Amino acid sequence: MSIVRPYGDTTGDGMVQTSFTLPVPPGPKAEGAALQLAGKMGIHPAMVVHSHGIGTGFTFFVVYGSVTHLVDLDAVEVEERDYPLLSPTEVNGAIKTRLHRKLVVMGACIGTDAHTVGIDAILNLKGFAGEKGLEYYREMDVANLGAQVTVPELVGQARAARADAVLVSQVVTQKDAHLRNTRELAGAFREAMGESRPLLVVGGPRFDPAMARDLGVDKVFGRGTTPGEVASYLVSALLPEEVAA
Amino acid sequence: MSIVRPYGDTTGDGMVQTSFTLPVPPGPKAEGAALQLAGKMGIHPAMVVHSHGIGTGFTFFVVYGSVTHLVDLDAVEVEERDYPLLSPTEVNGAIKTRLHRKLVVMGACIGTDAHTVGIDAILNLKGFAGEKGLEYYREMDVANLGAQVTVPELVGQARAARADAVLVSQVVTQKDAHLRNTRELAGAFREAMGESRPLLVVGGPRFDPAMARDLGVDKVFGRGTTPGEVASYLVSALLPEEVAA
Amino acid sequence: MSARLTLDAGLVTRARELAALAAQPVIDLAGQHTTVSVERAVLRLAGLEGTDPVTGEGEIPWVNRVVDVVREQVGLEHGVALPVWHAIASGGAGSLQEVAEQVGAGTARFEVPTGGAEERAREAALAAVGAGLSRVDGARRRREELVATHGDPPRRPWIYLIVATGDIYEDIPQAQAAARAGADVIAVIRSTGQSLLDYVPEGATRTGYAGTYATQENFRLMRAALDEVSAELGRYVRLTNYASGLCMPEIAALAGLERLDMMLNDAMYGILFRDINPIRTFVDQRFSRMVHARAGIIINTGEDNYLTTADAVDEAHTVTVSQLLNERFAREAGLEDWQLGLGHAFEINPTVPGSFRLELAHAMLARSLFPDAPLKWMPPTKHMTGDVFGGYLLDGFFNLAGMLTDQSILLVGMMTEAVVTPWLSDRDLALRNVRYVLDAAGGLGEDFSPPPGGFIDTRAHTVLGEAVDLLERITADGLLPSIAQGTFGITKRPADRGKGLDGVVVKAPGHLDPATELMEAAL
Amino acid sequence: MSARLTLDAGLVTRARELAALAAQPVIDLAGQHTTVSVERAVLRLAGLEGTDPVTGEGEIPWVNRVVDVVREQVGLEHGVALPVWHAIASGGAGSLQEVAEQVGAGTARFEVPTGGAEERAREAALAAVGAGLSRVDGARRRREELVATHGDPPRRPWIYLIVATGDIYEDIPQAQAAARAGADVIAVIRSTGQSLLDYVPEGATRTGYAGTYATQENFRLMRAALDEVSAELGRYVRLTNYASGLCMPEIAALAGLERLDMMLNDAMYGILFRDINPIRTFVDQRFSRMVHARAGIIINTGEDNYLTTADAVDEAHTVTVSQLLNERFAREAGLEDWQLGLGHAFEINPTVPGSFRLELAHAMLARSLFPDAPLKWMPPTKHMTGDVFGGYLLDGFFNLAGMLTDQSILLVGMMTEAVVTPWLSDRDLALRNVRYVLDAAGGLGEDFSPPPGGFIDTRAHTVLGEAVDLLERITADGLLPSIAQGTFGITKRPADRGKGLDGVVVKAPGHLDPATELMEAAL
Ligand code: B12
Ligand code: B12
Ligand SMILES: Cc1ncc(COP(=O)(O)O)c(C=O)c1O
Ligand SMILES: Cc1ncc(COP(=O)(O)O)c(C=O)c1O
Repeated sequence: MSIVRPYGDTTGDGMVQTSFTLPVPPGPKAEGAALQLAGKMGIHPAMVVHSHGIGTGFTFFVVYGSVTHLVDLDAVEVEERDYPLLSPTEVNGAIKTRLHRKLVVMGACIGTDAHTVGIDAILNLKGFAGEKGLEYYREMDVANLGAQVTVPELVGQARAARADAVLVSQVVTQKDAHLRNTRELAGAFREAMGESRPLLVVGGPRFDPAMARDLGVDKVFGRGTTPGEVASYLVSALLPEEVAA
Repeated sequence: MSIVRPYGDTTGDGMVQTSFTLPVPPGPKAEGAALQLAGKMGIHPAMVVHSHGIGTGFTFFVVYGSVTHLVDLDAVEVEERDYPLLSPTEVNGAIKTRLHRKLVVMGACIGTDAHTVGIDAILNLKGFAGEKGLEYYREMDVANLGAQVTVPELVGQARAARADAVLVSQVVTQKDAHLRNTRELAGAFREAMGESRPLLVVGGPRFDPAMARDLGVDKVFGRGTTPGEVASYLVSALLPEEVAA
Repeated sequence: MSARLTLDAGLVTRARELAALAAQPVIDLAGQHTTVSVERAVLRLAGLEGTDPVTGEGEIPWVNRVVDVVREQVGLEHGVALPVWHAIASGGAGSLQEVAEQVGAGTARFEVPTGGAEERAREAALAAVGAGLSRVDGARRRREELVATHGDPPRRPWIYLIVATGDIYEDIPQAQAAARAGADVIAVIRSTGQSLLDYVPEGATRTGYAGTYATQENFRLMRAALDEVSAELGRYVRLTNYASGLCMPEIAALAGLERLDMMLNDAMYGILFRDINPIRTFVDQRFSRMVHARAGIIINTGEDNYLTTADAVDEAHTVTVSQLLNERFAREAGLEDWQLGLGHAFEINPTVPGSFRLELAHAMLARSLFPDAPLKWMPPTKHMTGDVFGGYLLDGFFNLAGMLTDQSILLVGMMTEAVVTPWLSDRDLALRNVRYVLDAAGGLGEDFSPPPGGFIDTRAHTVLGEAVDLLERITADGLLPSIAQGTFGITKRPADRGKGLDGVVVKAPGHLDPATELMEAAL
Repeated sequence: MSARLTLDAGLVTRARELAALAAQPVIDLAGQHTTVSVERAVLRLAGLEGTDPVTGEGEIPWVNRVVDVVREQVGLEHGVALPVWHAIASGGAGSLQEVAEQVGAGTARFEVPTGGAEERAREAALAAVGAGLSRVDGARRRREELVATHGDPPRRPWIYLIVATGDIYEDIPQAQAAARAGADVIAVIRSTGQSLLDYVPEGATRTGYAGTYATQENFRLMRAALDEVSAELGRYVRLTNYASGLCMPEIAALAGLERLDMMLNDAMYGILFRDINPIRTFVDQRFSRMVHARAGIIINTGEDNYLTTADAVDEAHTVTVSQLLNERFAREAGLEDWQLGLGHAFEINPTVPGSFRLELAHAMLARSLFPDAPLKWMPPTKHMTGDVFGGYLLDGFFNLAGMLTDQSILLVGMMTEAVVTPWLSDRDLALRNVRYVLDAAGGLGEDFSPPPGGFIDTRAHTVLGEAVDLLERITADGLLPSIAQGTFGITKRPADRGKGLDGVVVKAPGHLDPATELMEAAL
């Protein structure tokens, strides 16, 4: 069946939990406002099961109830992995036989973001979730520029190193910093190198993988990405089998 | 200003948290389904910040994001207290001077509901939240029939005692038991006593006080009700000042 | 063991002496009476199943019909066994089933046999009920085998979870999911109305409110589902239900037959929280406990409930008194210490300063007073609110206290306690909570040692002292009058009131209850 | 106190000796260098405020412009003070402000005075900077008065909360709300970019990302708001910011002037987590710590950060080593023990068996090794996930561990750690969490006594032993090479790389830093 609803304790009951703060003092009026919002969210009937004032001008609510919405599974658009997962040996083999030189990969955190643990997880030998990072791949030439690299600096280094792929991490998302920075990245590479720009890959825990086109990059990876996925993607995007055949 | 939005950390940011379970196995498709639902709830952009499988066929999600809805405080309908809060002395005084006999109050839990703590909080001497219960009111004649009283039994007893008001508690709400039972109560009293039926008051933690008319009773009290509120309401509903004047 | 306090031995001895004194008059009373449900349980053990297709929309079990008609025709003072097996032994009916059908058809004529006829009826009844008890014994042996095969949970406390959709077919996958996620014991709560039904519903049911009907078929279906998942997990997952309410003896019998593993079964819960007549309750209690003893079932008593109506600090000693009484009643009925899942609960108002340490004190008192009982510890319910975040935290501290004080069975709290009967996800989150606590803090007992004379030790002794004082008063006043005065759960229940009183019958000399007779003989 | 372990005294002594040995070369290095930021801090203490309205869109402070031009014209080897006050003393400019304006107009001509001119410039510089230090002293006295008037928090640990909207005018009401709800210390986190700015922004700011700019005006506004709420609450609410990044010395000076109460200030954080050049960092460090010592500010060190990049179990000893180094550097700069808010954190993967007991062991080691330091304990961050329920529980256990092990300052964890910078409601819920734990379990220390030789004691000694071993290696290899090898936070930082290196200058003989001179004289 392609239509489902949230499940509390019975199929089809539609039950959800939600919490939020409204900038109104606590009281019956605030509860009414919370119910109004819950109603607009499609929760019907809604129960305000808890509320308490925060300071004098705010009220926090917990609401339970049944949403009237249906979820149509057929309409779900998923960024399904459209490339095969390869082992490190297969990745190395593909690069060797199809490219005949090392694949040059450059990584960085751009903007003022100093969170390197994510990009390190993808690049460093140590890797992530039991998979070795890209530095482990014999046929890759990996440079990790670290954090707080400016976009112009990154473009310059990528050009100098003739990078095949540039991997950028963005973890801070407040005020959509990650989206802004990614767009700036894409624009700068387009402007500086046009068609000959390297493959642009961004990643970070709060990205929606479906946004690549919108952001002007080739691929977006989200939370929990493993190095093997990234390596496999690089092979499929840069060295498609047909080319080698 | 009468238009507000939920508040995360900045005025107008609209941020809310929600969690729910969908009857689909964990994976990208499930996350897509969760995002679809969040979108239908008006959360845009929505982030699935957590998901985990429950058994094989279900996935639990935590979603954060900004709702596009506006809350119009002017449109909030509140069951505002439309009677003055009286002290026990004032209540006793009003009954004495306006009724010239004791006010007869009968309380019970009906149906299969055995939760008496709520009705006891209203009726018993001990009371609730520092306020004494109705038994403390010298001018009231209170009978608490306890739990699991059938509606016919209650009608019979109320008629025999010539109750002025019947107070009924309903705590169990699964499958809307409280609403069904309340409607049955109202119907039975109407049928048995017509216009001369006692004042019907129901209460319980999951009732929406705005539902009285819909349920066919005179008044509905929700979570956190205090005995003083109930006593004050009884005076205003049964012994309005004008009548005495 | 750090979770034990060194209690004042004199006080402990005195407490048990007083409990025995207080219980004795009620035990005597139980011996002098029978009830409709005890009599129906006898027929159930003898194998009578099914409902009268005609009476009451086909919902009334044959056991009810037979007992009612026997009572009408000859009274119940001699029990149902003699008239019924006299009918069979004298050739009036070919089988128990046929007796029932005659009742249905209105052709049954019962009489109380005497002399040789009485002896024959008696033999036949004992044989028939003995066969049922053998099935109970078989179920017990089967449990022992399965535990040997699959193994017990790897650690204490056992994790106990509630399922309560009202629909056995929604309950089953939820129970299996809970077991896979770490539950050691599954309890199927009953529909709100069932405890006051004076019959046990039949068949697989899907229409309970806030709980699922306890029926023999539901027992069977759920036990089979848990056997399946036990094999899958390599850990025997236990099943619990409620031997409580007006049909307590029958449900106990069905639990024994269908291999339930634990049963909620309390000496006073029905009186206090269901307004069931005290004498009816004590009579039904004794029978049901004998069945549980025989079936190797662990009982769970209900002291936790007192703290939902009374204050958990002020009335802590009433829990201790009730545990001592439950222990006495249980031992008298043949239950062994390993079967005494005495109840208590984490119900102190969390805003009381030092509430967590008070909880530890109360939990350690119970642990130290009943060192060999598989204590069952209940989570916060009364002070849970719609603040599900705060509730999740409180449940975590409950889990911690349970682990630190070495409780045996931990009923896992739900963050939505004040909101809804548990959702699938609530149960899953609750199990994650308890898993974190047990994994992260397991072994913390090594570092936990409340000093003699310290806050915890002092508080535990205060409660024990208050319990002894209360027991003195109860032995003086009598247990039934004490219950009438609101001693437990601040709920007053006079002995001559309450539901089900009309089902109580004073036994005549020569009354036969073959089940009790066989069970007592085997003790 | 149960929260103290009896540590092997030999190991403890050896650890401190080694830390002193390891620190000495770096302290010597700090004495031999100055930095642009140290020089700017001198001008700030002397009262130079404001920005050049022309250069860089009006954002560049005068202190930067003056130091840059001095450096261009005469180099910084002698410090900025001699050339600047020579200009004033020799009548080239009427005031410090006028010097700045001449720099702005391009008319300033600096020279390094000698002989009598040098002596006059020196006197003038000492007088001007001395006036600034008197303002710092005044702020310190004012704090002491206010603490005396309003009182300190009624109990330990102090509750420390973060505010970080990016907009000082949203921060203020949120900070006040947090204080009303129980926060004892408010930290305003800085915007992501600030630490790498080589100047301190000016004015009230509303545009930070994931944090609010540290400016003198923002400091002033927030301190005033907290003074207001302190008076309302009858409890002095402390304010914290970050003396960190390329402007560490200047921010320390501003904090001293504006009566901030605590400052994040770590000997190695900038090196490891902002890739700031190690020598720049150690030079800036020493200056900023002297200012903090003078200002009566409690510093908070950043060992917690190591456990976000390195494993909290494997690398626990690196935290201890860093604490010992931070202690040594701090004492050398004149800080007293009550000012050493040494950092550590609850960052063990919660799925590691016994994780909670390991946390207790690490926390007790720190507590026992630094008995008089106001230890600052950081909540779980790395293993927080979007499961906000689980996160809320984990934060509760963090709070419990903090209380049990007698930590001094508790940075309260947020359930949304992995999701967003804290919402108003997150902070409120976090305070409810800590309040529950402190109220409900306060005093539990009485019952908590890890036995000698037990799991906790053994683990603490293991970590201490590993720390001593590592210190042996560091004294052998040198601290700078050890940092280059990735000893801390598994992050490698060579001494000749990193940001801000071009701002480091070797001092010439006769270099004048009037601030350091005055502060050292007063020690
Ligand atoms: C560790 C950490 C730090 C460390 C960083 C150390 C370092 N060298 O990286 C320190 C302590 C220094 C730090 C500092 C700050 N932090 Co921080 N920090 C975290 C923390 C606890 C964990 C992040 C992490 O390491 N995750 C583990 C890695 C493996 O996961 P990941 O990054 O998601 O990466 C995975 C995927 O996303 C993906 N991926 C990521 N990048 C890329 C790139 C490519 C190309 C690909 C293919 C894949 C990929 O693959 C990885 C493996 O699966 C988070 C909270 C949390 N629990 O998430 C906060 C957090 C990220 N920090 C935060 C903030 C605000 C800060 C500060 C700005 C605070 C301040 N104002 O001082 C500072 C300053 C940092 C700065 N200038 O950016 C916020 C961000 C809020 C937001 N959503 O905008 C968070 C969420 C905490 C919070 N709730 O406030 N932080
Ligand atoms: C105490 C309690 C019990 C006690 C009841 C003892 C007794 N004598 O009342 C015991 C242990 C016996 C019990 C049993 C059961 N309980 Co119960 N119980 C609770 C508990 C923990 C607290 C309820 C309470 O006492 N609140 C305190 C009182 C003061 O608050 P209140 O009822 O809201 O009353 C206030 C207002 O609502 C109002 N009010 C209430 N009534 C009235 C009436 C009038 C006229 C007026 C004016 C005002 C008014 O004024 C009161 C004061 O402010 C709640 C969980 C929770 N934390 O809420 C579950 C809960 C109510 N129980 C529940 C269930 C399912 C059961 C059982 C059915 C479980 C089972 N299948 O065995 C049984 C059977 C009971 C039955 N047949 O009804 C569910 C109900 C789920 C739902 N929403 O449908 C809850 C929510 C727990 C859960 N999450 O599963 N329970
Ligand atoms: C001992 C005991 N029996 C029975 C029940 C359940 O009630 P009922 O008899 O209504 O199923 C409880 C409640 O949890 C209980 O504690
Ligand atoms: C010691 C120390 N300094 C500074 C910071 C903040 O970083 P930034 O310098 O980027 O403001 C932290 C992070 O929390 C820290 O621990």
